[in-house]
Amino acid sequence: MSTSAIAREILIVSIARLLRGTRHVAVGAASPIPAAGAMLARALAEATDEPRLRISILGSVEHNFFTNGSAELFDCAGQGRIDAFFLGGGQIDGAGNVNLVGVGEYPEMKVRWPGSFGSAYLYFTIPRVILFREEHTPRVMVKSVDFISAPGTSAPDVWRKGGPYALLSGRGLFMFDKDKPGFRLESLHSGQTLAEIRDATGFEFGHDENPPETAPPDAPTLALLRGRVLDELHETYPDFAAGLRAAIHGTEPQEITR
Amino acid sequence: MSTSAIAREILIVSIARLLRGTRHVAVGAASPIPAAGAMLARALAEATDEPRLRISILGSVEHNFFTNGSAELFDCAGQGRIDAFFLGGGQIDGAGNVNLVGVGEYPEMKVRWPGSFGSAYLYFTIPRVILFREEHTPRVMVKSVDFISAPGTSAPDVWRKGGPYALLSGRGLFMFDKDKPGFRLESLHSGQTLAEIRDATGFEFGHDENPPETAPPDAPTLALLRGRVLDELHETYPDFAAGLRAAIHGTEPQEITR
Amino acid sequence: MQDDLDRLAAYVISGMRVAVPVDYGGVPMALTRRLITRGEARDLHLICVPTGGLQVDMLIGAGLVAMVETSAVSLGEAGGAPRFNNAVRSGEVRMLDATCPAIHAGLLAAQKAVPFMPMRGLLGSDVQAYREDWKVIDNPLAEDADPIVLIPAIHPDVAVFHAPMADRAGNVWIGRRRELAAMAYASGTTLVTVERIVETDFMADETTAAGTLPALYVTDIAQAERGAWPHGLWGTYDPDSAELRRYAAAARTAEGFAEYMATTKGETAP
Amino acid sequence: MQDDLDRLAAYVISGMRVAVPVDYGGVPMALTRRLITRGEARDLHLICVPTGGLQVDMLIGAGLVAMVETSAVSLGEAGGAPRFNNAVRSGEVRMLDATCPAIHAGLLAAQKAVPFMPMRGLLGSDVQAYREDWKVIDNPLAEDADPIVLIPAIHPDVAVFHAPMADRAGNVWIGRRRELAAMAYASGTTLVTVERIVETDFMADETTAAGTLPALYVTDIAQAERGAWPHGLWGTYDPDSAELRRYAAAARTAEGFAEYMATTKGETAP
Repeated sequence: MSTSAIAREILIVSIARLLRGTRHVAVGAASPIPAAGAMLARALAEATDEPRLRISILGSVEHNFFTNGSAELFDCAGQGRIDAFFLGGGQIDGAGNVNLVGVGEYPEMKVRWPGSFGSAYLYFTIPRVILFREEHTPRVMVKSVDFISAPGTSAPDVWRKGGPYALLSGRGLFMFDKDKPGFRLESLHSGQTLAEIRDATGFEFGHDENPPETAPPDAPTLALLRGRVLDELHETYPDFAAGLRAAIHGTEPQEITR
Repeated sequence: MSTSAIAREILIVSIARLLRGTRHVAVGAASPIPAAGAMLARALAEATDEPRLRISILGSVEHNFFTNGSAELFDCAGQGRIDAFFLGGGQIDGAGNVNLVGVGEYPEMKVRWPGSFGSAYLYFTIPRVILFREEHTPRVMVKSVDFISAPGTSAPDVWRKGGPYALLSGRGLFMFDKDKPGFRLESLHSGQTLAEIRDATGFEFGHDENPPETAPPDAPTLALLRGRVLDELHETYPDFAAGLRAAIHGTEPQEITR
Repeated sequence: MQDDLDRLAAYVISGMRVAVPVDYGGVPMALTRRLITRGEARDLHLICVPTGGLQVDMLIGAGLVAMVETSAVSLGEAGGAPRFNNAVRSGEVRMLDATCPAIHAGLLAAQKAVPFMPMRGLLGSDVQAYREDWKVIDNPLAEDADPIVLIPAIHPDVAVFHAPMADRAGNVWIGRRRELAAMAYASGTTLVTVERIVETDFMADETTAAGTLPALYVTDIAQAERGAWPHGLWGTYDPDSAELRRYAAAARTAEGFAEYMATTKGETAP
Repeated sequence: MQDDLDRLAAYVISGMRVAVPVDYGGVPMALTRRLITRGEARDLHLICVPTGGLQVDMLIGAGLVAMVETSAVSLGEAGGAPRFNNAVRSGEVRMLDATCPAIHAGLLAAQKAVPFMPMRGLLGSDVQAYREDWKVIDNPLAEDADPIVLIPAIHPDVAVFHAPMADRAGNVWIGRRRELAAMAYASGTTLVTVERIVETDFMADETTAAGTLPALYVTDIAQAERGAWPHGLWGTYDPDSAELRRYAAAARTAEGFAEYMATTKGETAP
């Protein structure tokens, strides 16, 4: 068994840190790493007397706090009752714009993705939207998205309670500064260099001269993750939990997708 | 037992006639005579192969077709799914305006009634609104209402799918002509004269030189009313049904309130 | 000694906008009497969803109300609401006369986090004429003239209601009375009294979940048996018509009202 | 021989706006396959509430769809929707790209009989930029500049969905899936397939009534066991992931799709 955190665990721990102090986190349907991060944040909050964290996992029956149909998530977000949410993005640019629609010229795009889902609303309403995409390559992290499903920032007269908070990829963690606007590299995941990350990123971003490595979890946190959190995760994402367990025990390659 | 219809039965039969051809009738909570009229209309429709009439009685558990809270009645009306409804009115004027708020100058009126309820919406949405008020005196049937809870007619550019259809009182039946706009006396209830009705009415109305008497029900209709309809009515309005039964059997005064 | 009802009542502070339910929809009368006994929360702005009854009349009679937004206030079969009618005539409370769907529309706007809801009807009524906060615009999507009323969002500070039961997680069973959920969605704080607290998790079963207001929207809960009395509670008990009539008769005068309130203890009612 | 599914399918006529549910919300796949077999209703305008899946992909693959209004179309875990993606790239179907709450808002406007619903967000997105039917106005109730988007009412001609059960009176059990009720409220015609028809009256009991779409809104019902297959039906059966993957692989080409459709009979599925 690996005694230090593996790459996926670093992502989970990073997410848990970003969720610190939140009361209600919503997670998309097929998002096991964000869900695991939220579960770890909940376990840590309970251990430290912080307010209990509520986790809504869309499409899950156990983690469903809604009874008013599929519009309730959006109503709930609009009411300010959801503090954090995750968005992916076929393309993400340096202004925090997200593209979930496709590549090329709209509407007859050369690559068509599913569509914008609720992003064009949730990005405006949820204070901490965490952009999470493991693949960190120039085709994902682009200079300018081909289609803005949801814009990173808005003019001052536009009603906006939320927006991008951080960008977490397989290479590093960036925080978003809406006044600039732009991303600033907070830390590099183990094994990454600044030069590599720059080459993989189509947009400019701020950074220290020698950005730190993403901090690994301390021993109690890692134990919590590998114990209670993995058990909880298993109920909703059995395949992912089993795979993560195998990776921790060194029975499968540890490298995450880039 | 009275073999001819008593006054309250004439009202019920008149309402049933006004509801002919409707599919869904909504009735207010404390409205036994409109409810009885609707039940009679339903029984008559069934006997003649007309489409089944649905009756929603507000506040009733048995006659409730709604599951979406107290807003659903209004949504349902807006969607065009309710064909007929009843409105009372502390004051009703010749333009079909209805006042449910009070007498005198708003807001510190010398007489305050409960308020407008849903009238300011339902009067615009339900095609056949039947104004029903047994008391027919100059203080109810006024020249001009002190407060318009809901107007009888609207300018041509105003969205309006419904409005006053008829006015039924203890003295007679009037039909509303929105093009005029105004009421026309259709028939006098038994024992009423045109002169009496004019004296009791604060507004001008159209009429024939010798208006007919409100037609009594034929024998099968009266039998249906005194049989099945009275039984159905008993489930929702036991006190009213018992009183009506007693009146039919001549064990209490037959006169209705004027 | 401070009990659960006191804990709930303490959330209500002078000047707050308080959403209250229709008389057959779960009126928190035990909590209402407690608010009156405490007498601390004054100048309340009541929002009746969409009409009011005994609760509103009592709070007005006790002098705790500055403003009432409602489509109607009455005691139903027991007649007009005497303290309400008196307070309106004397100008003691300010009225925002509405119509039922306009109140629902205002709450819906808050639920949807939008500043207004458009609404049909209303035009040409004095209900609309006297509401300076409502605005008539020309429908921006229509080619021809098409006036329509915009109802501003109603954001109650607190919603209060009584329900048959809650579970240990704080989920509340509301059945078909979805306007109670609408009140909670729109409000910053939601206080619920219930007949009983049960061990079953309402959210764990699709059948009960369908009629449940999730704990997410519920700030605090207190048990109050027969907590809607003398109003009824759907599916649980009927209104006490005799008591409503007794109140209606007593409350015709301020003295009669005071006497009634001093001698009637709701919490220990049958 | 004409059966119940044919009777339902016959309500759907070329050019109609058809509201369809999200892939976990009760997708009427048996009815969808029947529409495809019949092939009579063409040039359909699909409205996904709020996203689409296999049903949308199949109807597009069968050439029955002219326009899709949706927040997304995908096969979930099985990947992208191949016939949809292909049709969009080739311009074969016209897209009205939306975002989930905008579709809910349009249906809500129809439910409320208003011409539009205001909605926050959207501004500065290309979702909004490409929607000529949406209109940005300055909030008429605000003192300062406050742009807001108006979403026009969506009035589907017909709503179709699959549910666990209906009763003899035509009431349909929808549980928490209230977007199915929203679809029905907004639509002129509502067609429902169900796993089974039961003798209990859902409206007679407060517990079941809370999760019931009343018969008032339901035009016609047909029984179709496993009628959502290979999608799942909440509380009843899980999605058939293997079958969804099999479809996803087959439908990468028009020929593969045709072959799949010719050899897969949903109604006799396990």
